Amino acid sequence: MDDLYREQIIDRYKNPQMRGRLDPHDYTYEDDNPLCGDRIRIDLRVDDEGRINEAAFSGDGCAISQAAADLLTERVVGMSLEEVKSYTKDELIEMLGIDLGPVRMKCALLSLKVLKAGVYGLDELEEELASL
Amino acid sequence: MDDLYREQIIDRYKNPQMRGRLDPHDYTYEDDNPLCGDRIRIDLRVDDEGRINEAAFSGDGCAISQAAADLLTERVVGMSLEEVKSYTKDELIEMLGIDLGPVRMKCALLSLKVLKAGVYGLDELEEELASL
Amino acid sequence: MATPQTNNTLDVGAIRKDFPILGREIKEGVPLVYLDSAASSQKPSQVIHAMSRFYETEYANVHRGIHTLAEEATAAFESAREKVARFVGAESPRQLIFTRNATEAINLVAHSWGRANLQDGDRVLLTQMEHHSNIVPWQMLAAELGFTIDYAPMTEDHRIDLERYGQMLEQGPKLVGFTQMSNVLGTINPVARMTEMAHGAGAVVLVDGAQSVPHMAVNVAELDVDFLVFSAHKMCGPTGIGALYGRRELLEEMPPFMGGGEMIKRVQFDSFTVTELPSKFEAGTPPIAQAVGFGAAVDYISNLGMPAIRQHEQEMIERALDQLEEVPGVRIYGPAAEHKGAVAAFTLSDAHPHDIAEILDRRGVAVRAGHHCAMPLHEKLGLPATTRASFYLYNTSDEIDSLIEGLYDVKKVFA
Amino acid sequence: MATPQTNNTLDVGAIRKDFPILGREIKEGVPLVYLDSAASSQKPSQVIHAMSRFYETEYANVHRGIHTLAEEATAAFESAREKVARFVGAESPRQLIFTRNATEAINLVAHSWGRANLQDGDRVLLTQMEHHSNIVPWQMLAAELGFTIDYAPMTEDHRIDLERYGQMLEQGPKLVGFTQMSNVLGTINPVARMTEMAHGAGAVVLVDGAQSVPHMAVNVAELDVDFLVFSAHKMCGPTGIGALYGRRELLEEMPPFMGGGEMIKRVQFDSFTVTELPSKFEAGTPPIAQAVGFGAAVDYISNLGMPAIRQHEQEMIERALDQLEEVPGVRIYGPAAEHKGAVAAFTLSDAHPHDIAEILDRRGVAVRAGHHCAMPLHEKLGLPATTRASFYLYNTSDEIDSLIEGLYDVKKVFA
Ligand SMILES: Cc1ncc(COP(=O)(O)O)c(C=O)c1O
Ligand SMILES: Cc1ncc(COP(=O)(O)O)c(C=O)c1O
Repeated sequence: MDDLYREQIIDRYKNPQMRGRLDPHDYTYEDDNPLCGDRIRIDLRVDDEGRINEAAFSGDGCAISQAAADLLTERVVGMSLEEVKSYTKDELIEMLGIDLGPVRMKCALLSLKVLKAGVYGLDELEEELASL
Repeated sequence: MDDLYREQIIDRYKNPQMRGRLDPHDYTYEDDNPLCGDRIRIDLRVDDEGRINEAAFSGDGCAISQAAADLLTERVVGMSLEEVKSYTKDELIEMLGIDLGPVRMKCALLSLKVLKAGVYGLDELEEELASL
Repeated sequence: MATPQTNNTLDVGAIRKDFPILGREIKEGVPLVYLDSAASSQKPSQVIHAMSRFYETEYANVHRGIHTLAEEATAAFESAREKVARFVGAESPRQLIFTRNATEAINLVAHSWGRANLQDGDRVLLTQMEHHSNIVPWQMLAAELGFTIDYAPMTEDHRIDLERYGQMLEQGPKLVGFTQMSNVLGTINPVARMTEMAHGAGAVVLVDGAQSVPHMAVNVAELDVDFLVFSAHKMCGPTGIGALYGRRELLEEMPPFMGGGEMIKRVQFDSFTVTELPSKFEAGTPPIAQAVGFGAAVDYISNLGMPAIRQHEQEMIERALDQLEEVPGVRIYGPAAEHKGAVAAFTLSDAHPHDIAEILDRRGVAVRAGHHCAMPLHEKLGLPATTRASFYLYNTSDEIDSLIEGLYDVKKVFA
Repeated sequence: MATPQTNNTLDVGAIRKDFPILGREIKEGVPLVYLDSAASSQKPSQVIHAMSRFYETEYANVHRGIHTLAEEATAAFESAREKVARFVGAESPRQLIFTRNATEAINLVAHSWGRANLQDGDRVLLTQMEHHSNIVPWQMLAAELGFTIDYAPMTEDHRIDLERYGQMLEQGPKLVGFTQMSNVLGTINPVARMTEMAHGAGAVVLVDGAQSVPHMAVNVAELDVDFLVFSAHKMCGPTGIGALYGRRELLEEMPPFMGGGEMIKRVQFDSFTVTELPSKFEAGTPPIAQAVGFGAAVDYISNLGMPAIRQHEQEMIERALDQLEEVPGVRIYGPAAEHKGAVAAFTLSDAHPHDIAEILDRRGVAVRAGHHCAMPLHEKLGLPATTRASFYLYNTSDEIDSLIEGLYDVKKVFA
């Protein structure tokens, strides 16, 4: 009925493909968006060549944040850590295919923030994270 | 040339009649108007019946504050302390015979504040002083 | 100037014309339905123009000037103070200190009264329904001074539990701080009663009036509170100004909060002397035009009449709760309508409050979603977030209908 | 919107039309001659209207809202922050904190940085020409923590004595605070030089830009200062808002100043976590409309060009000093015109400054009289008070003539 809530988002929110935890994992990170309480955790397993071969997310929050997390974790499987580092916020937004105001943007980008913080460690990319 | 600076005020400012100190004295008090730095001290001598028989002021400040102090100290000679207590700000303003905005009002009333504080002691008339 | 009233009920149609923004469309053909007044109210032209006119005709810095503009500006500023002081029943305008907002007013009390009166081993009693503004300043101070903070609990229907409150008072808190109206639950606390009990236990009482002062008659003398804080922006006034009312003796004894111009009597290289109330707590150039706007806001709502405003809001909240309850999946937080102000916080099945707010916005309906600066309360409710619709003197029952229709949109999306 | 400029000089005639109040008469037939901009400047329609328009079309509380108005208001608020940050050359808008005024900004640094970094035995170095706002916060803190405050002296011509300043730096002050322009003497201090020297001695540098930022190009990166404070109301902006610029690392490390909504990431009953810059230092609802006005003010003066403003003011002060010097009995304080801003403080024989200001007011000439919130400086000058005429981008040489004529009135009264 509405651009923002196009089918893909609602569908992913209701029927996530990647929800779960990986234990053990090679990388994990969790963060939240204190503005709304959205919370995302992402776990990754990486093969010997530094390629992600398994990914999962858990957490709760609005449709946008959860659907974005689901789509993103699906997307990164098969990517190298280097590729994850260079994955941009514009790419994520394009994948979501919806128009977002600044507040909902934070919901959409939370999973990317968590993913990058997990892969880089927090300190390294303070500036990049701050802009997410 | 101007209502505020009618002759009496300028004349009193330039040629005060009551300027000086009384030593010893029965009552003395000094205060200032921190907004402008006007400072007034008033000394009183009182006879056996509680009547002021000598008064003097010292200090410095604008024409209004100094002329008002000069006129007021002159006025109180011969008054009983009770009469001083009931002397009102309207009486002082009438004596000055000029029109005053709120800021200059504080200059005009400084001497009355000092006089009353000297006679009552400060605590007793906090409210009355506060409104001066 | 102001809208005339009949029969002590609001002429909402006329009132709405005073608020330019209420004529606005969110997008073409979609008029604004503003149900977010608990976050901040809209402003009538009377208030907006009072400030513009002030800047255009009599602006100058206040207090220290002798020239005509400075005297006029000072008179306008101080007359605004008198209006606001009178509005809450303060004995004297000297007891009414202008701050940036309610939050700063609480911080002022914490820094000044708190630092001088609280120490390790002491207790401060708050409630579980406080806004962060009445929690964090005390937590910051407690971390420094080492006192303990307790939170009086709520009953099942989200009102203050007076029995437990009474028991907690027996522990002898030095300060009791509570909101007169919860910004989430809408709960109106029995301030006079709670204050009497707290005074009986020897505590100083601070009341957060941010949500009550805009919506009902509040009188510090009748309530006998020691401190009351509120913000202009929630009561038809501008941003950038709030107020602290304080009991005279307390304010007199308290050390200053911030230092600078205006709050001193004298400064030397090695020391300074503090000036009198209220300037003692107003360092630097105050929010002058905002005070003028605050005064105009108080005029505006006083003219409508606080009882009429309260009555209108009670009608609104009763109707809103009735209609909300009929929407399947809606769960409302807070007590029954007669115990609350015009604030309805709710959840709707498993739709996230953010999604609800976003979908409502497509219809022009503006509500808040989140923790509403009351995270501990939400933790207590076991919820990360709620959706909150709040009403004020300009809201209509048609707007409640729009809200309800919007909730059916939400249900469709998440069907 | 804004007045177009040619040749980097101000078209003062056109500018004056932007300021409604400048068309005002003080009483019939007596136009306002506003020479009190150092206390507070007047506001152009562009700024007044930006705020009215904001209230009329896109007002809401900021940051936490999802609805359209809240997003628009947040965007307007944050874009204002960007403008103000860029105006003083801050690297990032996150380093620009909105406060009530310059005074609060200094108090913020004192409370937050000061309490965390200063202790008994430490030194803080100020100068003899500071405004109370940059003295009292430090005296208050010193009384609590026990550090020592020193005041760098002036040369005979009322400039900072760099030699003595250098010597005092050898005592190892932890913080050096000084004004970029004295609000009494007009002295413009060599900030870059003084900062370099202070950094060489290991001190953190706070610059009071209340009088400089409105009148000349100020760039924190070029000057390399650690903190810069200023107020909107002195630079064509509204009352109720000021700014603190801070070096990133310092702001990051500093504990919060006030607690409440907006400045937290999370609150629980027993503790809270602070959020990121700049919100960390902005507790409660910020001065939202005032930020919009501040942004519009920065647009207005940037569009005129800070070099053009400075040049106009230099012409004004040169002329004013020349004409003042010719009035028998006038004594001017402060350095020669090339070292100062457009501020002329003077005395006239034994006429008291208050009387001077009052008599000038009869002609519509608005000046300040008193200690101008710089009592220690006046003590140093051996004067209880001075009369101060100050100029801004809208003043004309005719207005200087009115001032001078007014001084001859004064001489007549006190002849
Ligand atoms: C040099 C200086 N510093 C600080 C201030 C304080 O500014 P505000 O009153 O806006 O806080 C002023 C203005 O009075 C000033 O001239
Ligand atoms: C109950 C309550 N207290 C305090 C506040 C803080 O008000 P302000 O942000 O104006 O300081 C609010 C508003 O958000 C509130 O609802």
